[in-house]
This record gives sequence, structure tokens and C-alpha cells, in this order.
Amino acid sequence: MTDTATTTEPVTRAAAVSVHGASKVFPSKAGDVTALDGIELTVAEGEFVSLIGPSGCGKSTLLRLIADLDAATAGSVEVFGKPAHRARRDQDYGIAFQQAGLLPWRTVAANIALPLELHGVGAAERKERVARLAELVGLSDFADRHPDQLSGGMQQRVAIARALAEQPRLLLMDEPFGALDEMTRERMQAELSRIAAETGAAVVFVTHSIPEAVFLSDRVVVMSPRPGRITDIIETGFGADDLGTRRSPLLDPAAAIRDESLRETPAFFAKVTAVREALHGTPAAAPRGAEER
Amino acid sequence: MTDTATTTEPVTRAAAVSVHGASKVFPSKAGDVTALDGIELTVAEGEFVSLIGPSGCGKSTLLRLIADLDAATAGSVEVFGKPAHRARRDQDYGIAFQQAGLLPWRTVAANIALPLELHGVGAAERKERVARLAELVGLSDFADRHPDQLSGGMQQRVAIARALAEQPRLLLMDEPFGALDEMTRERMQAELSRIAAETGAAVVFVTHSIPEAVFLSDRVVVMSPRPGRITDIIETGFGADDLGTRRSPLLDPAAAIRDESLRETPAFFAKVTAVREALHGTPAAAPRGAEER
Amino acid sequence: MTSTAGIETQVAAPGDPAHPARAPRPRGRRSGLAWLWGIVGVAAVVIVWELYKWLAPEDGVIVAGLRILPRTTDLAMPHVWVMVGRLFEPVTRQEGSPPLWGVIALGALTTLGIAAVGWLVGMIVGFAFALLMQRWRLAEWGLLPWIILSQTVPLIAFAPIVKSWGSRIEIGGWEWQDWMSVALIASYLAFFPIAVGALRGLQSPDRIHTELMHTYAAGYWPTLVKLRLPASVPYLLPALRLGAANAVIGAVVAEVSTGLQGGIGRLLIQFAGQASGDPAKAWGPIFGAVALGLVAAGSVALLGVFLKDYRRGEAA
Amino acid sequence: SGGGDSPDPSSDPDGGELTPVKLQLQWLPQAQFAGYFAAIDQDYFEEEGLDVEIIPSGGDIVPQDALANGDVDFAIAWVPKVLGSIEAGANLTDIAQIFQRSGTLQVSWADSGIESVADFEGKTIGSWGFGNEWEIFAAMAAEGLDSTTVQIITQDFNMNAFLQGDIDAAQAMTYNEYAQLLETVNPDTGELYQPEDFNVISYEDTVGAMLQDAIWADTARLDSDEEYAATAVAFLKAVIKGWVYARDNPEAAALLTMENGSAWGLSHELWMMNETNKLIWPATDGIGIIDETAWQRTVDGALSAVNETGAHLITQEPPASAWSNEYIQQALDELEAEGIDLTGESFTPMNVVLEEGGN
Amino acid sequence: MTTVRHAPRARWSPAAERRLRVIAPLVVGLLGLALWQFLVTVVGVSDYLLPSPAAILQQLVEFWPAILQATIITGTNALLGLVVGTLLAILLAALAARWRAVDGMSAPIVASLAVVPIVALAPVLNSMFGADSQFGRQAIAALAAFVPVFVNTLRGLRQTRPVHRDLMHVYAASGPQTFRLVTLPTAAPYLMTGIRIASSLAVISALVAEYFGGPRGGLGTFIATSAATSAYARAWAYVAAAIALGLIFYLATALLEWLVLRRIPTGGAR
Ligand SMILES: Nc1ncnc2c1ncn2[C@@H]1O[C@H](COP(=O)(O)OP(=O)(O)OP(=O)(O)O)[C@@H](O)[C@H]1O
Ligand SMILES: Nc1ncnc2c1ncn2[C@@H]1O[C@H](COP(=O)(O)OP(=O)(O)OP(=O)(O)O)[C@@H](O)[C@H]1O
Ligand SMILES: [Mg+2]
Ligand SMILES: [Mg+2]
Repeated sequence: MTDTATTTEPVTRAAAVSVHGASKVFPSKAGDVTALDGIELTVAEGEFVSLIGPSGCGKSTLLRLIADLDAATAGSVEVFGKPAHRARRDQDYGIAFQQAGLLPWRTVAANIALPLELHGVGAAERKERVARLAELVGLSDFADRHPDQLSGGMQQRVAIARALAEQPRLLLMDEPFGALDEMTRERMQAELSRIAAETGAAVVFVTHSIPEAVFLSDRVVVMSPRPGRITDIIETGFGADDLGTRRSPLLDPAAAIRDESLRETPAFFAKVTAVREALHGTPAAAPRGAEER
Repeated sequence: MTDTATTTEPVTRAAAVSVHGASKVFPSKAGDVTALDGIELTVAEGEFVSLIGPSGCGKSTLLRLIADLDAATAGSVEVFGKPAHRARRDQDYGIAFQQAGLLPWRTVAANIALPLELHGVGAAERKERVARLAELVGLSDFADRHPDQLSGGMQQRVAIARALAEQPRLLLMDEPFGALDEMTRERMQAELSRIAAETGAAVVFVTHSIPEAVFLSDRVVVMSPRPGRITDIIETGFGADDLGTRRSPLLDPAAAIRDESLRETPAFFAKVTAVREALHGTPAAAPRGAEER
Repeated sequence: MTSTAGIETQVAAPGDPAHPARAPRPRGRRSGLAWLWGIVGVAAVVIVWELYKWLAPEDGVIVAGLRILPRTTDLAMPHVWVMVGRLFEPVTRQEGSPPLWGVIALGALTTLGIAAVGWLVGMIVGFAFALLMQRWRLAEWGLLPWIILSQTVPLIAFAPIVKSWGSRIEIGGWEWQDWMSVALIASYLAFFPIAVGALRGLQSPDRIHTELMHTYAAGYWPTLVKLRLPASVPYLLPALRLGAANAVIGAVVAEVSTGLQGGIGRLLIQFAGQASGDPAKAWGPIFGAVALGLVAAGSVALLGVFLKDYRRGEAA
Repeated sequence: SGGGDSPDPSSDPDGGELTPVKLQLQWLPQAQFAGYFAAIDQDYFEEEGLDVEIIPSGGDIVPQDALANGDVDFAIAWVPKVLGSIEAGANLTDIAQIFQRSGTLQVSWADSGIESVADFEGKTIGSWGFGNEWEIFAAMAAEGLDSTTVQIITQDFNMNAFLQGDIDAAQAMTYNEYAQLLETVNPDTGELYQPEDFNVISYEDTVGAMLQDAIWADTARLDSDEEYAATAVAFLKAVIKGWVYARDNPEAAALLTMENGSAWGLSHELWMMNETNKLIWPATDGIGIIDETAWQRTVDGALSAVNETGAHLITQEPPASAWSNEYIQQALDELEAEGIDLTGESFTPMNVVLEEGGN
Repeated sequence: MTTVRHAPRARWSPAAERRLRVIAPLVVGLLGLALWQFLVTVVGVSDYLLPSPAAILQQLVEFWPAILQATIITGTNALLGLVVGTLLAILLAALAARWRAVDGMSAPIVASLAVVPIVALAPVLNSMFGADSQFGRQAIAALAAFVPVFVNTLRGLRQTRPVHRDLMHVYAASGPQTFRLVTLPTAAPYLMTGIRIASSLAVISALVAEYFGGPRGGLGTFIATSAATSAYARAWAYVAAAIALGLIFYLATALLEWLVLRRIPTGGAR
């Protein structure tokens, strides 16, 4: 635990993510689709930021720009002060998707080891790191299982371990718990909160769930579609003692870990309501049939 | 609206659903699985009941017993006072699943018409009923579309219209909104609430989502797994003026329709907390790796 | 092109069969491009053929006593232009002899007719088997292995028996014709993919759909008509396409085997007999047979256009 | 002319109604079967009160099986193959031996040194299989060679395997495959190959010589069905007239085969007609008469032949019912009266010029 | 409306099901044999054309060494063809999956190969490669095997899930690494299915090719030779060997498929 945290010690002063004036246009036969327009977003080191918004508002696209899975049409995307593609090559971030995306023919351990293998980490070190990561996500007993022998929640934990394998200081997650049932999901949220605090990594987290965003984040970024824009940024202020940044886990990791009981506090409920209102504008139901495809 | 409601007028005094001492054992090579054990449940006419509980606690199994998709190993399952299989043959209920389960080669209208066609309803009447149902779920403009041209939420609405096609007094729904994103889901919940009120049908609703259960239901049935048992029944008391039964929609349909604003009331939050506690027992996270498969 | 897709039934796809692997592209441009590349592909074969014939030794390339690349003599590999040119010359020197392509086209049409009958019979039989196997699992277990095994029986071995037994059938004024034996053998090859494809198709409805029909208290026949048949279309179409290709192959082989006159099979052996003195002539019916197979498979693919509503599941 | 005055029990009672008859050939229509086509074309069958349908064969149709199964009434087949079928249980009788001589050759290159069957040892020998290989095995057996001392290659429909050197000696019928060779351009000279380019072993000159195209009938029906026996005689009469016509009008007969579905050109068919005539004529005892010595020689050859799996063509003498001159003799006798030349003593073959590709 | 309870199919316990899956085809097979023998011995379908199973068995015993020899020859041709055809198909499929142009160019050729009858190909291949070697038959078996393997492999190579592709991109993995770690394992089950289908095709093609020229000695040759002299019982004994050979190939490849699928589970993980 302490030695994963040591990687954050030689801290560069650059933000984990800084996006300036980024936009993304997808050409299509029925005309161009502006998925993102004029996005400005900075994520500090160690900060947990959620992106929330209706389907099609460009949350995934924004995350993919940061991960250099797509290139921005305009604007700049920097990760730890470097262009996104440099950061990708330097393996400065870990990523997890809605689908765990494990290789079904590899065991849990081999799945976690995949990025290490690709980047030439020696077998002995690999083994040791995988063991530590499996421990971190609570799957030590399942290291030799294949993914199809795991529940959805367990698969997602393997994916998170894999994303953490190279001790990145930034974690990108696109609805990682979207496919889980609500109870498993709440448990996973608590675990993610703990893991993020323990590793001190910054997290950009895409979700559809307001309580999830509120429970996990230091800041919730609310987006709206067509074109994809950031409409609001709401700070939760839970467990934080300075503005916009979670209390450094180096000082007191435990303080940053969200507790289940948080969900039942009025403060939590108030933030949920705030995000809901930011999202819906008015709390009325949308007109019938007007729902987007 | 009023004439769909007329079907509830010749009301039999029997409950919509009454399950007594029902249990269900699935044989498997690794020994028998007791999916349900000693279930006692009565759903009154016009009542909205949600089943909630962790994965594998037997929610779907219970719903399938009521729908006569499986037969109980012991105990009795009655629908409107008849054995479940009689009720199925008499088409006393409509059903909808997590997946909309529309036939992809049929248009929206033809999908809604399917049960009518199967039961020999004449073309003219069929057409008229389908038009009314499409109107009810707000899809009149989409009657000639095929399912692949609809969004997930729209597909789910078609499935609900189909379930209502034969004006059943009982609606069975197994996580009908499970595959939708949260914002669409909230909208669908409001619509279902309206539809249930307008048609006066009793609803048995399976869900994983506590807010969903609380928002929709007159009563929330909390279940626990291994063996599947009912551990708690929580009355919400929203928009109800007598115990356990929603105010009869014949008297005042509008009063039974939940409003979006309900979600932001402290009463709602209190019920959510109550159900959560009933579910989790203690609000602490479960031990790592112990999650069920 | 169409029948490459036709072989898809042979794919017992593990997992989700309708799982789209790529983002769909604009359809028109794509098929235009496909045609273009297809033409380039054929041209490439022609060029490779001629280049090889030009560069390689007469006796081919022999490695360790084994000829791994073909001879390049005119006997073994006539020039492409000679083969094509031969198509437009008369069949024989006899006065009034029609051009070779005409005879081949006529033979191909004859075979196409016979193959079509074989295909129809194969479709009916294959479908009947599929229905039987879908209805009773025991029938599936008992029959399916034999249906698979049936295709390992060399059909040439029983072509004479079919002809002989057929020739004894005479019902009233109706008499068994020799071409029917050929059609029957063609149907034997055609029925296999259709039976397997139709079975997969009939079994393809999701559990959610079969249960829905159950909750509607719909019996076997309504379920079949409203659910299983429409759902089987995406599986059936490639199966029918493959069946058509098989029917043509079966018809050609059976023509050769039973000595039926008039079809392309007969031309194949007749002209193959002349291949020593007139090598290019023997290639005519080979091209004809390939064209015939492509036409047969392609026309079945056209069926898919009329059934496109039933193929929506493929994309969704 | 002669049909009316010949005693024909099958047509007389029916008052001129024709008796339907099916004849199974053993290969595609070609001049090898010109006599039968001529008999139809010249109405000889009709004159005998018969309505004959000729059924060509393909790769796998065994004529004697079609006959034994009752699919047809008469069949043309080589004697040795039918001997095998008779031993397997077919009940057939050779009622006319149309070809008096074997037309099978084994062709090799002039410089190959293969001059006789004895030279086959260690060589690659071509044969079509399908029962055509027994003559080779019989001839080899007479030379003390067994089937394991040579490599037998199945030839396909043409002579390419031989021309390209895959086989040292190819099986060829005088009337067909040999012509195919002579219709092919010699790449060295640019001209057609010439007979001097080849060594030719004729099986007729070996102990292995076997009787070939014969007309077979169903033994049991001959014995029990008088009408069938009478039909056989009438059939043979027309067939003989057909072959006489083919002998006397080879061009017309060759053209006839082309009309009946041969894909060859006229030069090839004419060659085949001419060579076929050579196998039939002169027929010392009259066309179709079975020569007992030749028959015995065929039987002996069939008994001695063993293929590479150790299978014998036959293991015992065929029954006496396997051949009979009774019907052909009766037919000849009746035709004799009409003054037809039935021996062809004066037959002189013509000189046919082959053209490239046989077209 | 009807009393048929069709939805839940008759349920057997897993053990009973496993047993029935073996017993059912055996019963059907025995019934077929019994019917055959009955037709021949009792109804009196001529034993001459359709020999009884007993007669075939007797020939099978008598000519066992020769039949085995022939089976080995044909089997070797089929096996070589299957292996070579499979390798070529994988190679070309890999190219076609990589370059659209190769895909487009190979389409008409593969389609043609799929519809060309053996009887058309055999004489041509004999001319090209020589009738004195088994190469022609092996080439035909290879071509027959090529088509299903190519089509399935190409399909399989395109099943790579976008999430896996993204993942490899994120890891800055090289092309060969991606192919080895993701593309190939994803395609493997499809490849196996293709090989299983190709296996019986290869056998039947190698056998039928023997009808149309080349060295004697294989099953096809002796089926033809035996039938030509009406030795039908012997012919069917060879046919039985051909069926057995096809079955062996099918079962062997099915086993291979099962082994690979066991090592590469496809379901479950999403
Ligand atoms: N590869 C692409 N090509 C064309 N359009 C695209 C592509 N990817 C995304 N889009 C479009 O960009 C917009 C934003 O998509 P994006 O996937 O980022 O939304 P999202 O917020 O992640 O939605 P969801 O909540 O459904 O995941 C959508 O309108 C989408 O249709
Ligand atoms: N057909 C079946 N055969 C064997 N076991 C079954 C079957 N259906 C359900 N079970 C078992 O019964 C138990 C209850 O299953 P059920 O599907 O009712 O749970 P659930 O509450 O609906 O779960 P989920 O929330 O995941 O849908 C589980 O342990 C499950 O494994
Ligand atoms: Mg997204
Ligand atoms: Mg469930």
C-alpha cells in the first residue's frame, strides 16, 4: 500500500488531465455529428471526477480523447502535461470499460498480468505485482479461475486490477459498474473509493447514476447533448478539506474513503438532488416519444 | 382511459395474486438448489408490489411461478382465485421482461397486436385496440417502425403496451427497466406509474433498484437468498389512503400517479433508507470476494 | 460473392450469431467497391496464370520428386485468351455447328432446371427433418448424427441404385424419368445444409420469446408460424444458398454418374475426352459449371431481398 | 421390306402394335454403337415390330446391372465384366457377339522399349478402371507377371496423362483414344502425331484378349417368356441390318451418331466407325456368332486375372447359360433368306484422315 | 386454448440426457440396419443390387487387409489435403482480414471454388500436376477443405471485440502482439469449426477424385472397380470403410475443437 503510494511522491505540478477547447466531430453520411464542443476540464492529481449526462452527450467520447483512443477535432488534451498520445505510450493511465473486457482464455492472474507482459516486466516481478493487485481487489483466491467462472462484479474487479497494474496516477473508467446489479454496484463503489484512496490515483469516471457519481466524486461534471457540452460542475465536498481536491491520501488515506453510511445522510441526499436538478433542468418528465435514440 | 378501466368493474373479490407456502427446488448435478422457500404473498387488486433482493434470491423465480412459466415444488399459487395455469390460459395477466423481447420482424403495431392475433381478436378490433395502446405508451407516431429503429426505452414501452394488450388486471414485470440508462429509467418509471393507475391493473414488479421500488410501489417486498425467502415487506404509503392498497383509480386516477417531485421529498428518502436497511441488514460493505456468483 | 456468404451456415458460430463485428458502412459504396475488388481479383488470377505460364518451366516445379507447381504446357494450362476464344468458336467443324458457349449455356440451363427441382425437394425434406428434430429432442439426438454421417457417404456409390430403383417406379400413366434420379441425388446434397440450418433457425428464438408464447398459451402451431418460422429466416437464407450450390454440384456429378444427356455434366466428360487434341474446349464446361453454381446461389440470395424484414434480427 | 413376311409372334397378335424395347449402351452415344442408331434411323426395328429406346450410359451405370434389374431388355457390355456380374448372381446370356475382336491397345512411345506385355514389368501402366483393367491383368498373368509388378494408374477421359509422360503405356481403344492421340499436335513438329510415334500392343494378339461388345439378354426371361425370346430374335435381326448398314454407309452412320448426341466431329466419328467395322467384319460365321474358342479364351483370362487387392474377376467357370448362339443363329438364318451379306468377307476398311482436336 | 404444454420440453436428468444422446443414434442406426436386412432377406429386394449388411460384413472381413490399405491411401490424401488446405486458408484469411483489398479480390475466387464440382477439377488437376502421383487428389481435398476454413477463419478474425481492440491500443501493443494475444485466440473457435466442417469434405473429395484418374489403390478406385463387375457387397464394404474414415476425421476434428474450446472459453466474460 505504501509503496504503491510512493509513485505519487515525485509529483509533477501538472494537472492529471487538462482539456482545453476540445471538440470532436464524427463525420457520417447524414451530416457531421458534433459529439463534443468546446470542452474545458481540468482534473487535479488525486482528484475523483465523474462525468454524468444523458445518453449521447459525449461522456465516452471525452474519455476516449483523454485515453487517446480518438483524436480531438480541435483543442488540446493533455495528460500530466504531455499530449494524450505521449501519455498513452508512456502508460500514464489505466483504463476500465463498462464491459470488463477480460480475455476469456486467460486466467484472472494472466489477465491482470497482460499489460505487464506487454511492457516487458520480468516474470518474477510480474508475479509479485499480480499477487498484490489480486489482494487489493479481494480476488486472491480466484487468481487461477477463468473469467467465465466469475460473477459480473468479480470480473469488473479484475478489470480494475488490470487497470491498476502499472501503478498509473490516472484511472479512466467508462461506466465500469453499468452492467452490475444495484447491490453489487454499491459494494463496488465502496471498494473503488477505497482503492482510489489507497493508490492516490486521479480518476475520471463516467456514469449514468446520480447517486454513484455523488457517492464517489470530489466533483461531478454534468453534460448535455447535441452538441456535447459541460453544463455544470458540482462539488460534493465529502471528505475533502480543501476546495476541489480530495484530502491527500498520503496524509490520511482512510479519511478519503467513502463509507456506506454516507448514502443515508441528508448531505448526500441534497447533493443527489442538486445533480438531478442540474441534469433535468426542471424535474418534470420529458414529453412522450421525444426520447433520443 | 375510462373504457380500459371498465374491465375492472366486474371485480371478483379474490386477490390478484395469492401465494401460500410456495417453494421451488431446482435439481442440479451439484445437488438441489432451493430457489424459493415458504413464500407467502398476497397482492390485492390494483396494488403495485415490488420484489427486491440480491441477485439469486428468487425474484424471477417467484414471478415465473405466478406466470406459470415454472411450477411450484410445493405450496399454492393462485391468480384471481384460480390456479396459475388456468389464469395463464385465461390470459388473466400480461408480462414484460428485462429485455423488451419484441419480434424484430414485426412493426411496433404488429408486436402489440401479437397476443390479440393469437387469441383470434378480429382485425378491426385489433387495429383499434393497438392504436389505443400505442397512444397510451406515447408511440402513436412510431406504429410502423421496426424495433431496431427504436431506442431501448421506446422498445420497453412497446413491450409494456403488448403486455397490456388484453387488458389484463394483473401485470407481471421482471426488471423491465434494468437495461435502460438511469435518466430514461426515471422517465419510464413515471410513465409506468401513470399507466398502472390508468388501467387499474395490479402490478408485480421485480427490480434491483431501491429508489425505483420505492418510487413505484405501494408495498416493497424484500427478499434474501439461499433459500429465497421474504424477509421484510415495507409499505411506502405514497398516494395511498388505505392500508396496503393504492387508492382506487376509479375514484381518482390522478392521485395514484407518482410525480417526479416525489423523488426529492424527505419521505421518499426515508423509505429508500428503510428499504436499504432491510436489504443490507447493517449498512457495512460485504466482505471482499464473498459476493455470490 | 454471394455464396461466400452462403457458406456461413457451415459456421456453427460459437456464441452470439448476430453479433455485428464491425460498424456498418454505407451499403451502396461498399458493394460497389466489393465488385471492383472482385474484378481486380479475377484479373489478378488471369495475370498470375499467364505470368506463371510464361516464366515457369514446362514440366512445372518439382521439389523432392513431388510436383508442387503445375506444368505449363498448353495441354495443362492453355492461354486464357485461347480458352475464352474457344468459347466463341463452333463446337465442331461440322456445318451449322453452334458456338461452344451456346451449347454450354444450354447444358447449364438444363442442369439448372434439374438442380432447382433437387433443391426444392432438398428444401422440403430438410425442413421436414428440421421440424421433426425441433419438435422432439429425442429425434434430434437420434437423427442428427446420421444426417451428418450421410454426407460422408460417397454419393457416386449409390447413384446407380437410385437410377435403377427409380426406373422401376411407374404409377398409373406417370413414369419415373432419368432426370428425376439426378434431381434426387442433387437433393441429397442440398438437404443437408438446409436441415442443419433450418434446425438452428427453428431453435434460434430466444427463451424470452418462447416463454412469451407460452404465457399467451399459444400451442405448437401458432408458435411455429408466428415465432419459429420467421425467426429461422436469417439462418435459413444462407442454408438455402449453400443448398443451391450443393444442388448444382450434385446435379453435375449425378449427370456424369448416371449418364444423363443434355446437362453440363455430360458436356464436362465429353469435352474432357477431347482435352488432348483440343485442350481449351475442356475448360468451357468448367467455366459453365462455376457460372451455374454462382447463378444458383445468387438467385437464392435474391430471396433475401424479399425477406428483408425477417432479417432485422441480424443487424439488431 | 422384310418385316411383314417374317414370322413375328409379338407383333402379329397385336395387329401391328410395336413392342417397346429398351437397350442399354455402355457409354455415351458414338460410332461404337452406330449399328443400333442405324437400326432406329433406317426403321429396321419398326419393321420387326419393335419400338426401341436406346439408353446411353455414364460413368457409373453398369449396363449388365440395368439388365439384371429389369430396367432394360437388352444391354451392350464387354464379356469379362459380365462374367463377373454373373458370378455375383446376375442371370444373363450373351446372345450375340457383335465385336469379334478385342479393340484394346496399350500405347507407348516409340522409343520406350515397351514392345510386348512382358515389358510392362516395373512400368506405369494406364487403364480406365471400371472393369476395363481385367484384360491387362489377364495378359500379364499369361506372361507370369502379377498386378504388383506394375503400377496401375487410372486414366481419366483423355490421353493427357500419357502425352505428358505420367504413364508409360496407356490403354486405348483403336476406335477412340488411339484416334485422340493422332488428333493431337506434336509440340516438337507442330504437326499431328503420327502412328510411327507410338508403339502399339494390341490385346487381340495376346493371350489376354477378351471378347468385348456383346448383346446380353435376361436368361430367365429367355427361358420362360416366349414372347421375349421372339423379341430377342427380332431385335437381333434389326441390329444386324443396322450394322450392315453401318458397314456399307460409314459416313452416313457416323453422321447419325453425331445426331444422337456425340460431341465429336465427323472425322473422329468416321474413324471410329471405320475401326468399329474392323472389329466386326469380316465375321466368318456371320455377324454376332459367338466363337467358342474365343469365349473360352475370355473365360480363361478372366479366371487367371487377379487385381492388386487379390480380388479375382471370377473364380469358377460361368454356367453354360452365359452364352447362346440360338437366337443369333435364328436371326441370321432368317436374314440369309433375304440375301443380306452377313459375313462381310469383302469388307475393306477405308482410310480416314483425322483432324486436330477431333472436332 | 389448447391443452398442449409445449414450452418446457420434456426434462431428463443430466445423466439420463447424456445416456440418451448416445443411445438414440445407436437405436436409429440399428433400426436402419434391421430395416435394410429385412428388405433384403424378407421382402426380397434383390440381394444382387442391394447386398445385405451381413454380406457386406462378410466381404469386409474377407478383404480386410486390402480395405485397410485403401483406407490408408485415401485417408493420407485427405489428411494432407486437409492440413495444407487449412494452412492456406488461415494464411489467406489473415491477409483478407488485414487488407480489404485482399478480401475483395479473394471473394469471387473463393465463391467459385465453393461451387465447382470435383468432376470438373479432377481431370484438369491431373493434367497440371501429373496423373502418376496422388498430388491431384490431395490438391482437390485441399481445395475442398480450403473453402469452409477460409470463410470461418475470416469471420473469426473479425470477431475481435472493440473493447479488446481498444485495450490493446491503450497498451500501445504492436500489431503482432495484438494478433497473437487477441485476434488469434478470438478466431480460434471459428477456425476449429471450419476445420471440423472441412474434415469430412476433404475425405469425400479425396475419394471421389479417385473416380476421375490417378494412381489406383484408394477407396474410390475399388468402389468403382467392384461395382463395375457387380461385386456390390465388396463395393459396399469399401463404402463402409469410406464412411468410417469420414467419421474418424469428423470425430478427430470435433475432439480438437472441443479441446480448443475448453482452453479458450468464449462465454461468460463480457
Ligand atoms: N465512432 C463514432 N462515429 C460516429 N458517431 C459517433 C461515434 N462515437 C460516438 N458517436 C456519436 O457521438 C455522440 C456522443 O457519443 P458518446 O458515446 O460519447 O455518448 P455517451 O455520452 O457515452 O452516451 P452513452 O451514455 O449512451 O454511453 C453520439 O451522438 C454518438 O452517436
Ligand atoms: N432453471 C433453473 N435451474 C436451476 N437453477 C435455477 C434455475 N433458475 C433459477 N435457478 C436458481 O434459483 C435461484 C434463484 O434464481 P432467480 O433467477 O429467481 O434469482 P433472481 O432473484 O431473479 O436473480 P437476478 O437478480 O440475478 O435476476 C438462483 O440460485 C438460481 O441459480
Ligand atoms: Mg458511453
Ligand atoms: Mg431475475
